[in-house]
Amino acid sequence: MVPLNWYLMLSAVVFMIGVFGFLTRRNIIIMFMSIELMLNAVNISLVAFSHYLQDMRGQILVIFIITVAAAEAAIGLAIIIALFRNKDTVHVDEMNEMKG
Amino acid sequence: MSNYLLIPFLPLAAFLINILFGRKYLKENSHWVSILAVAGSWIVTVATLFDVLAGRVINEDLYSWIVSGEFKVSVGFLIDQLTAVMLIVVTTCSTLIHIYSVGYMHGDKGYYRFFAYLSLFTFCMLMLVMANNFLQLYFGWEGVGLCSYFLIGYYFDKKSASDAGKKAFIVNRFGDFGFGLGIIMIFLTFGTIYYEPVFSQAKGFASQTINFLGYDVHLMTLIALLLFCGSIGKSAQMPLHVWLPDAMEGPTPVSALIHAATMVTAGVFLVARCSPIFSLSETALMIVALTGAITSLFAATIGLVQNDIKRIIAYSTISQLGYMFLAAGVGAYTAGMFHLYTHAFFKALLFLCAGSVMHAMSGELDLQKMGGLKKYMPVTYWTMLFASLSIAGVPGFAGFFSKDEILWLAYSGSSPVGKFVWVIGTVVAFLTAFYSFRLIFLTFHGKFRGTHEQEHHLHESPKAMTIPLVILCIGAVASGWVGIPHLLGGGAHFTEFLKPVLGHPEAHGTHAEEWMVMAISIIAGFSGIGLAALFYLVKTDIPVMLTQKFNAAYKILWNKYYVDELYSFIIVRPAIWTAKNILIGITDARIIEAVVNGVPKGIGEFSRILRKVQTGLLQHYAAIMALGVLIIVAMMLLR
Amino acid sequence: MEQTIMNNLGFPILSTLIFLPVAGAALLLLISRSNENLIKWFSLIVSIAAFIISIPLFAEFNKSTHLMQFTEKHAWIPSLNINYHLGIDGISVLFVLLSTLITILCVLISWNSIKAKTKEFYISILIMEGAMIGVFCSLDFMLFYLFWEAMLIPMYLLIGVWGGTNRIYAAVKFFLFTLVGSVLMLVGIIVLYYQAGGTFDILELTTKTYPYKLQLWLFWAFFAAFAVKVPMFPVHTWLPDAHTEAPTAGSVILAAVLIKMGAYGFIRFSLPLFPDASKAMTPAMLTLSVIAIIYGAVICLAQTDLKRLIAYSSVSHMGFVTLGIFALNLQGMEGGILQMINHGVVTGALFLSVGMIYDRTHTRQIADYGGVASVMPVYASIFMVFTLASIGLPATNGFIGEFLIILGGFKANQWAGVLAATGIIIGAGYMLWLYQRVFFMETNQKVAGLADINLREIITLLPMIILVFWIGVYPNAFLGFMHESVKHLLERVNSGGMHEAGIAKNILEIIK
Amino acid sequence: MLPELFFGYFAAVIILLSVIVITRRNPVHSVMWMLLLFFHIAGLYLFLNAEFIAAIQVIVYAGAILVLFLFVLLLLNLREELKVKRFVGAWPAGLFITTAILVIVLGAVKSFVPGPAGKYSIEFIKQETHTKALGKLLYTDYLFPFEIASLVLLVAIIGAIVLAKRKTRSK
Repeated sequence: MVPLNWYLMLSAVVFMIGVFGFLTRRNIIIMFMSIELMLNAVNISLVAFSHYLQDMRGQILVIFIITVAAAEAAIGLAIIIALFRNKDTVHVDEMNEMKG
Repeated sequence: MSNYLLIPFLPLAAFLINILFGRKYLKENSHWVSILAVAGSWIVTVATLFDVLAGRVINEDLYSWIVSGEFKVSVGFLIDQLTAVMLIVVTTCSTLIHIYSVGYMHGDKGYYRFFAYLSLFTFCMLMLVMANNFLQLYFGWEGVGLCSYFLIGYYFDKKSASDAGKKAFIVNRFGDFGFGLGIIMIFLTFGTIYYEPVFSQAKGFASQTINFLGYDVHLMTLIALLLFCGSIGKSAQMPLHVWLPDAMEGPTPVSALIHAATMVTAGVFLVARCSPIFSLSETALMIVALTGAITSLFAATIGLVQNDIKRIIAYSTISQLGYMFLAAGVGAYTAGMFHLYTHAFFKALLFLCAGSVMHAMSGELDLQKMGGLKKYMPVTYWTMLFASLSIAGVPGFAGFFSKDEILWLAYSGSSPVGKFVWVIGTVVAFLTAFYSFRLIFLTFHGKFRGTHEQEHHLHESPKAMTIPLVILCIGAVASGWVGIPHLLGGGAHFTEFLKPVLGHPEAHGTHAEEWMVMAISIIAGFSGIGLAALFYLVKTDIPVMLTQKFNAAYKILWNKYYVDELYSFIIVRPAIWTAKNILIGITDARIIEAVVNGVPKGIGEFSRILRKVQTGLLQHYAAIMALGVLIIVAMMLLR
Repeated sequence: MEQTIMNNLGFPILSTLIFLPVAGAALLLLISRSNENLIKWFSLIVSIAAFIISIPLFAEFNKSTHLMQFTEKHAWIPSLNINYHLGIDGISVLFVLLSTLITILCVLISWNSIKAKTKEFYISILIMEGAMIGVFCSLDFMLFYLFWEAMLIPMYLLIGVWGGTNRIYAAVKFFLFTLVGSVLMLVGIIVLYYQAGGTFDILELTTKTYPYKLQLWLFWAFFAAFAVKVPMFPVHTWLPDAHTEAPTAGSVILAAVLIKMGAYGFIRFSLPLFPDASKAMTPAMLTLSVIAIIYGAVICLAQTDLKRLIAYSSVSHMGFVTLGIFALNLQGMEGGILQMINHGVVTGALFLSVGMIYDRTHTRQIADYGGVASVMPVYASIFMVFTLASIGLPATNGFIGEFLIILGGFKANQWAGVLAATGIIIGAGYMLWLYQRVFFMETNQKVAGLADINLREIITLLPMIILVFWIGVYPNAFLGFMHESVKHLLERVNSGGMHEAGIAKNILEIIK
Repeated sequence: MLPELFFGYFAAVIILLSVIVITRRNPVHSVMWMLLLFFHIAGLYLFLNAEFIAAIQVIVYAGAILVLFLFVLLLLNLREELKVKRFVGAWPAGLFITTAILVIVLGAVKSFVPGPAGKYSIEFIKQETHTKALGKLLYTDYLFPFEIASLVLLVAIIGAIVLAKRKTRSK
């Protein structure tokens, strides 16, 4: 029997890889993929919990997360298109509209 | 017996009709409405007078005006002997002057407006004299002030006229300031502001003192003097007399009605009405007497040198009003009221005659440009001459009886300043005769000194103007006959009539003294006339010589003792200067606004530094967030 | 818990009054913005309907009791004991009526002068009306606070969007001033909530007693909110800017209703909640009032801008109001409340009038006018009526209020009465000077040939003229509403201390 | 032993693929590697007795979302992408922060204690079938959130259209 902790560790590692990708990549699409990665990491731990605690609620949550991820991807990609159209770039370090 | 309500409300109705419909519909016919209304008032007034003569005094409330806790006041009417006299004076003068105005104001573009204001004035004046409480008196008081403001500034496109109107209103406000406080003090003292209970309780407070603004003062003196403040303003006494000469900017009928016969005498009426209060304070009476005496002397001296025909009469009015206060101040309220009554006729007549002259001279006011008008306008000349004889105190004319009574009561009364004010009064009688006849001689005698065009245009005024002159002239001559003193075999009916309201002071003198006082005043009058004749008919170079010799004195008189300049220097300019430079410039801009704008500015500076943190780069924010997560997780685990 | 008189009109009149305009605003959203006439007429109808609905308040009001009337009470947030609790008494009823009347006039005056964003403008006005009525009717502190702040937003928009050249500055200043004050009040409300054991009910709170120290702190916290709104002397500087920049309707609402809220707050909250502190702070309040009266009046003498002058005159007039309130006697208080109505009518009318001529000349500089009376005689006459009411001529409403206030003020403190009376002299000075410079003297080229006011404008001003004389000639019609409520309030304030019952039979007793 | 080996394989591949996904220069390659990654995650779900989740992982994530990514990538110009730097200058800082958090979290996982077990035991699910059990729960207790989720999707659709629509200038 694989211990629950292993899944959690796997989840943590994948999550952190996602965080690293988000923090360091310049390409906004890769950053988006990093976010998907993080969501998947969370999903892994939720499904694992659900399995080990014999409770369906974790999986219910996963379904909602996937739903939100789909919505987020749609909106986010739409924003990227709009952004690319206006700025002609997909590199986040070239955008600092919000500079104070 | 409630048709007395028609007396004030007919003119009010006329005002409303004229102001609402005059401009579009009535136009040149506006005067009918007003004249009918005022004449109606006059008829009811006469009927009421007979009621009062029969001893019926009316004192009723119409409706409750203001109720706030203990403070209750109604719109109500008191018609007693004093009111009846005032009613007669007001409605008679008002009716005649309304008629006169038809001729005088003919063709003016604001015709309807003029009659509307005149009617409104009549209404307010009637409300003033008919009030049965102080607040309604105050209503009428302010109301006549307002009409005065409107009518002085009637030619509002002239700056001097609108200035004069404003000045009249504001100067009066200074007086009303005291008057209002006086009413408040009356309420706080008596718990009511109706005449009847106030006057009947007044004796009970005769020796009370109270703390007023930190000073212990005699209660009745305080109230009397506060009320007197109002009188000073309205009746143009020193030091608030400055508005009346300027008020001559208004049309002449207005000067006659408001600034001679009725409104300005309201101050005297107030003192007479409040005689139960004034009588309780010797100090207050003394101040009233001295104010009146000094004002009358002061104004008479200015009147000596002026050249503007209306201003001379205006100063004469101030001087005569001073006379009335002088009378009231020595306790001779009836004499003051008597003079008020006769003065209304001859002074209104003088103004109307002056108006007639102006009408002929196309608006010219300078005496030096007139002369010899006698042959062109005989009616005006004779009526004005009679008015001048009356004001100069020539025996038999109305002014003689009232003036004589004042002087005699001043001389013989118990007032501590009685003898002093008698001396002043006699001097003023001399001066009055002098300047009145100076005016007559310069205007009607000698050669015409105006332009050729003016001379060509000279004519007698139309009937609408001369008929009122004649009627008033009868009044100026005969109105005094109702008060011929016992000494001359008369019945002193006027005094007897008013006695129930005003009382009558005891005269402490012998018949011989009374004869002496009368003789002195007659001599003063005749010598004034004589001197004027000498200066302006016989040796016309004397005045010029005197002017040169006493140049400094002449300058002072010519500039009216520089009172206007003084006020401008110590009140008007400092107020505006303070507003501009200190309140706006320093308090508002440098202190309050500095704090108000300073706080946000400080916050702004702070955030300017703080905002450098905001790089606008997405990953910086994310990194800081991750760092935050790191710190929080570390803290939770390493705790 | 005090009892109240439930609403027995068959429909929730106060809720209707609050939400009818709001619903009207919502419906306006559905109207196409190009259909300006429909927008205007619809707003006019809504505002008139609100006014008609408010008439029963005037007619059916029970003047013989101080209790809250027409009340409605529903649980709103039960967990915090917050209720939707409405009701009016003799102090607030007149303000509700004033609000509904003023809104009609604001719609009328803006008929032609608002050309841009018409729809949004009328939406703001209607929402404003609902919030204003809400403030006067709320009997629950949270509800009150909600309306109090809700009022800010439409006003902010009115100034900031449809204002003059410097509108943004004025709008932000207005917003920040009032917000700073009301935030302090919020803190005070929450402290009260805990102090009173968890209730926001105003009627309940005003029957409790609080420790003196706490009263003092809370008094100043509430003072911050109310004094800014009034505005009292040191915090008045937002008013001239806001008035000057606001569109006519904004100025009118601001002058007629909004700044009344401050004084209303003092009467409704500060006095009954903190009677001891109020009494202790009376000297300070009287001093500030007198300073405001004289300061506001003197500063008017130097103004060159029509609206600014009237704005500063508001400072002076509101000084009278606070003087009357803090005289803490019947005449002063009733005079103060009446003067609030008067000031609403007169200053509102003055701003309406100025707006009318501004629409024609597009200048507010006094120097650009002169001789208007020759060109626009009807307008000049009407303006004269308001000028006279403003300087307190008897038979106009201004006199009744000012006289009662000075009477009350004098009773409370002689100096206060005397100094306040000087304000009346200066008041006559600046108003008549203004009138002279605008209407008299030779006709200025800039105003030559102006058309006199039209029927719509006359109708706009007519209610104000009627009120000026109605209150002036028969003030009992209005004072009658207040007697019981004011008496009750003063009993609350003076209970324990000096008793009000024997009102000055004799001044000597009071002074000695 | 077999389950551990099985898990070990999936875990190793998932981590490796994750690293590959975030380090590719060409985004298209990233997407492709991610596809593989998602299949492995689905496998892991199956291993955890969550067939339905595994199915939607493949259908929604792999089938829909990644395709969307590819579409978007096709709309953008990626020629230059191949020539420029992949990482921001301060990537070591990011590495430090993530590693630090990871170390702490991994350290903390050891002391994790699972709570009490619920009623959805493996036997129960076997008897009920996974999809049915999940569906029952979703359409009864979680109906309201489910409906909200549908609303969120609706809003997302509208939002995406509005955002991505080319602004047509009127007139």
